[in-house]
Amino acid sequence: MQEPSKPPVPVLPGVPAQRTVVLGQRGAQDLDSDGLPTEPMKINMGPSHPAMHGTVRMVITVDGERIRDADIQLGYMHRCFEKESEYATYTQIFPYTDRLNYVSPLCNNVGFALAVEKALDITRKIPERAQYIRMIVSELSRITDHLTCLGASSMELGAFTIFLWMLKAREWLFTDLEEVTGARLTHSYVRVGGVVADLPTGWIEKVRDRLTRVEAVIDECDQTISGLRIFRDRMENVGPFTREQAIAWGWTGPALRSAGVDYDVRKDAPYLFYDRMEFDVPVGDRGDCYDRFMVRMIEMRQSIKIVRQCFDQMKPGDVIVDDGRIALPPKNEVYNSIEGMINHFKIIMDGIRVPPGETYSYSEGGNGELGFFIVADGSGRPYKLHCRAPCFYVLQTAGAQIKNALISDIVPVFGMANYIAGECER
Amino acid sequence: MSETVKLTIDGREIEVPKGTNILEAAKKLGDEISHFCYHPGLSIAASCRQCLVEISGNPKLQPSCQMTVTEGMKVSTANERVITARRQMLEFTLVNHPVDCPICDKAGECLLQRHYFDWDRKSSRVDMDKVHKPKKVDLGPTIVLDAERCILCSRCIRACDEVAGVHQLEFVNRGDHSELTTAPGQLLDNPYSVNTVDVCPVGALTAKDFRFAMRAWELYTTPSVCNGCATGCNVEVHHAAGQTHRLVPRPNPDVNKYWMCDEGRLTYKAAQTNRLAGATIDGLPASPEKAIAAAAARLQPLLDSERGAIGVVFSATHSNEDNWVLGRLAHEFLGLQRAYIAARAPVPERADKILRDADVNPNLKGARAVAGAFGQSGQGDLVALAADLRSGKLRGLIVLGDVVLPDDVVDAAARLSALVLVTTHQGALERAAHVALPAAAWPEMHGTITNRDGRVQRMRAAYEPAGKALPAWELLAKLARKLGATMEYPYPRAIFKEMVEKVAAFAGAEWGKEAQLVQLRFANSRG
Amino acid sequence: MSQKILDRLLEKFPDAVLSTSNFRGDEVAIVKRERALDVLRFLKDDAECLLDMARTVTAIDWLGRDGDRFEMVYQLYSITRKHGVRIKVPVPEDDPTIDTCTTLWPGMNWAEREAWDMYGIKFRGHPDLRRMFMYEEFVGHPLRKDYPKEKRQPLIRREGMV
Amino acid sequence: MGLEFTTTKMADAIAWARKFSLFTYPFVTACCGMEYMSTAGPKYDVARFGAEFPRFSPRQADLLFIVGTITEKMGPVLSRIYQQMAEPKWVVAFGVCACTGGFYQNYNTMPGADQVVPVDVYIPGCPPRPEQVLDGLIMLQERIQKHEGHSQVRYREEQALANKQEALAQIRLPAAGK
Repeated sequence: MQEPSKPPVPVLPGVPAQRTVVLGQRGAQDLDSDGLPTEPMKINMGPSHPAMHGTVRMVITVDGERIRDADIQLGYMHRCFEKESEYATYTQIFPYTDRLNYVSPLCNNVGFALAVEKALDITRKIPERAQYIRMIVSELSRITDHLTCLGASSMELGAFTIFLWMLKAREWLFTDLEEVTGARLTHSYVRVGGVVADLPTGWIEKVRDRLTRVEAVIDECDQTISGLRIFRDRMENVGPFTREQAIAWGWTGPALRSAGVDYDVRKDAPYLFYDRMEFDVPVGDRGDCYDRFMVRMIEMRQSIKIVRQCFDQMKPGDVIVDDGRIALPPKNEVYNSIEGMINHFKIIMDGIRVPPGETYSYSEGGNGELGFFIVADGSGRPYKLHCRAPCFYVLQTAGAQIKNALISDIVPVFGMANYIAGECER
Repeated sequence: MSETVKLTIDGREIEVPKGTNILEAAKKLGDEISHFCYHPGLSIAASCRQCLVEISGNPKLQPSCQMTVTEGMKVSTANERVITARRQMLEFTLVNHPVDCPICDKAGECLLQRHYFDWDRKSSRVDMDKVHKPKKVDLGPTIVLDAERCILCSRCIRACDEVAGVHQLEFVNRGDHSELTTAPGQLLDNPYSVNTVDVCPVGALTAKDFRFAMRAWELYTTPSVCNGCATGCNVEVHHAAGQTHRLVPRPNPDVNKYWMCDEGRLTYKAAQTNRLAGATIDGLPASPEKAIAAAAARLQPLLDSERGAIGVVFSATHSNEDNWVLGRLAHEFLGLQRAYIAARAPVPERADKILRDADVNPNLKGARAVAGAFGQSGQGDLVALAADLRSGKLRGLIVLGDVVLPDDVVDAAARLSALVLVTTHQGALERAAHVALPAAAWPEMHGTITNRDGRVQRMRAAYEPAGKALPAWELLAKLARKLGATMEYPYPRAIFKEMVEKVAAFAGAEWGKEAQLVQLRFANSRG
Repeated sequence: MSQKILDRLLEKFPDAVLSTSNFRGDEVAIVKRERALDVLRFLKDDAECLLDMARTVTAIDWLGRDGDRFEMVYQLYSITRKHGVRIKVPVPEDDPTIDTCTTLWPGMNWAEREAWDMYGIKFRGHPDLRRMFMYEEFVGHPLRKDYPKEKRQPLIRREGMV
Repeated sequence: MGLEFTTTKMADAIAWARKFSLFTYPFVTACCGMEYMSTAGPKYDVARFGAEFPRFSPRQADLLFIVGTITEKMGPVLSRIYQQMAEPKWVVAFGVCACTGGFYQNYNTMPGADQVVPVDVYIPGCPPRPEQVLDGLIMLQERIQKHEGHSQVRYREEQALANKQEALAQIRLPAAGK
């Protein structure tokens, strides 16, 4: 079988089509002078360090301004997601998935729901509207993820304005998502078999209008920073990775696409209704930090495109599967009849019984392929639940990327790896 | 049981012994037929009509618990007709059942909940008031009845008749006003009364000890053995947060069938009250390492001068492993000669033909076997120990287990030049001891005990030992190392293997599999 | 979809493959520990399979089950061919060692370190097999089924907080 | 009396000044960091309460915001950072994980940051809404004004002890009979 053909990357305002070395840029080699004899020195960065967003610790060996060796140490944020999951019902695990990649919680919710539904073999039975809603919220969530990632890393590079602008847009989306889910950040909105509740009335129109304003913010930021010389000096040719390296090291998501591989789960193994959507998968050609930045920038626009298509396509209907073993009965039955009470009780206390078997299900999270490997033993909780965290694999190459680079390069490399402690260390 | 019968259940052929009923035969095939009144340990009532199945050639549906299999019988347990019947029976059962699950002790392990969820899941069609009955009937010292929840399966009545052998429960009235009750002025007070709670498929009968104390689904279960007497009933320890909340019998056809006595159910209380939490030197708290060093220092001079005057006390309340390590320490390494076996005095009046035994030590036979393996007759009991203490024959003593002695004997023991105690509980002797080391109680340790029939049964650790306690074998091994002996056991199984090879009485004993810690809500076996 | 991978395996390694199955569209092959590395190398290099990306490597602890206690799970995928397979390798409790697969997929470096940290499975030939998440003072392997969920091993506490 | 009057009033004035010029050190570990961003961000502007200036070195900060889960591995780091801060200092536990461990009760998460450092104000929520955070901040300011911050209390006690010893030293009589 051959690869499905992808449309070319759209050229955007503010982004020069071909990259030229900006005049006046000082190559890193200019900083090494023979006049200053240096000796290797071990420096400990983190686990709580301004240049590290998140709690990663690096023991770097520097020779003058150059990093000769870097040892990245994790575990300061290991919250034992997998152990907790072995002691919780499938429904109780959703809150934990919220806190995996807490910048795009709904992507995790959806990913986990899909995994359990695959194990239950009810993927086909999910109501259409529920699937559309899942796509909408996870795409919105993806936008908040990228806004935070780009905003925070711009701030770390000194562009505080971009941070404030993008945070403003993120606040809008939080407010909208809050109207749907009831929570600003940790939503726990998706359930096995559907979603908790339907979209509130008038929400779609509001969000349509909101999206145009978000788009404006994105354009604004794009035009402000993408061509900015200082910014490009910091990002271009920093931490480059080739296509082969990226694949071998298990990269996925924006990082992998920046290295020129057009692997996107939404295209290559379409789940929900992504096969009905028309959107582009941006790819970079150098795999440096600037490419990763731009890929995310473009992805946000593509996500907005997807959300709009969902709005156009979706029709009224149920939002959760009609199955007494999975969906809770209506509340008045629960409170007034023993039948409803027992039904509710069994689902809540014993959990949704998943037949024995092992399944691996994956979806496109904010950082790339988010996979859940479920070992079910027929009871209401997973016997084992393993989470394939995308940035876990992207981060482990950070050491190699900053080798022989300058200390200042750590910041963009880590910013673009988008290290999310909760997801990476689970 | 030689001759067998062939039949087909849902198209699958199976061969079972003659006289088996269809329900059991189906269970062998792995598909469960829902039932309320049937219990494998009790006689057949066939009153709940929940287990109806279709037998080809038989116009009416038949209760599978009552029908014994016949040659060439064709049974279908889950066709449309059968399931409809099941649903109808369930609907009738639920008509007058109160909406109690949130406050019901059985919730989470309730057969009614389970069968409704597995088979029915239809909403109620009844819109009139339910029939109300007394909610809190005090049936006796151990049991409270909620008559509304009762589904009239009569399991409890049969349990009293057939297990305890006394007829104390009966139904009165008829129709939806039928009620479970005792005879006027009578109480449900037989020594096996709490078994009625186990067999009750719903929350009608609740044990006063467990009532409203803990939610069933939050408990974790660990298979173990009751330490109440020499019978060694197999039990499940139900515990949460390092505390036992109840013991329930674990079916074992050779020992306790499906039952255990009320007294045995309460043995967990003793195991978690008045415990010795930390090591003491001369009554003052100390770190385990210091205490063990002090014990060795106390014993060393005696070992050098008058080895013959040191005695060891094996324990009939500790596991075979603990006794074995003590034996090796005392006889193999220190070459001591005086051995005693501490056992609680028998209680003849509690003995009966059912389960309860006069000997209230869980492991007397095991302790004797171990002592015997080291050439100790094992006849030196507490009386001999008391005599030797009084007469001053003994100068030093290593005691395993919490031993209860008369006051004057304790005073005599206090005058010894070395009294080292490895015990689970506080007590007079513990206060008199020079060094007392805290040992893990039976729900906290892996090990084996030997019951009255010489059956070696496995106990499993349910949770971490209380306070700073350690398994006794570990403490004794550390003490042995302090005294220069080489004794290394990575885990109790190593001791067991060694012991099984050396001790004839334990030949062929099995250690058994490690059990996973499962919360009851996820253990599909119950409810 | 990727049944042909299993077929290739069966014809190439009839002795090494213990069993193959397909559950909910996931193709699984259980492979002998001795030949595991050969099988994986074949799957990576073979022109028809070309499983160039390893998604994740993890272990399962089957405490109390008959047979080997642990099981390594390799989730493989081919970016170019768009198909995947799961390889499972039983690992006994008394000798929990297995050849590292970092020689084939360097990206599995941390994943194997995690498996070592969480399950105590040693990887022969791993570049640096340190604990991934837990601290060096930590005793035991927390994701094993016999490790209590709330058994903490504090490094530091305020006075009066023990 | 007059002296006391002026000193107490002086102390109040200093407390007033302190409570509106808090230099925060955000010890951000987890999800709550997102809400911390929002709190510091344009919509809920924490600058309105005089705590807008995050210092990324504990030595320049006097308010430690423990934002997110504290793990056993992180414990020593946290206590060290606390020790590096200059007196007087205040600690806020931001989010239920920092308060009690929240719904992470397992082998690596610490049941509350107060296992390692003293905490003045607990802000529950998973994560707390920015409004909640601002409320907590105001609470802290009130405590500061009332001299109830843990380091303020500690300082007072030390002073009292020192004065007492001083007094004792003065009334001690010369040893007689020698």
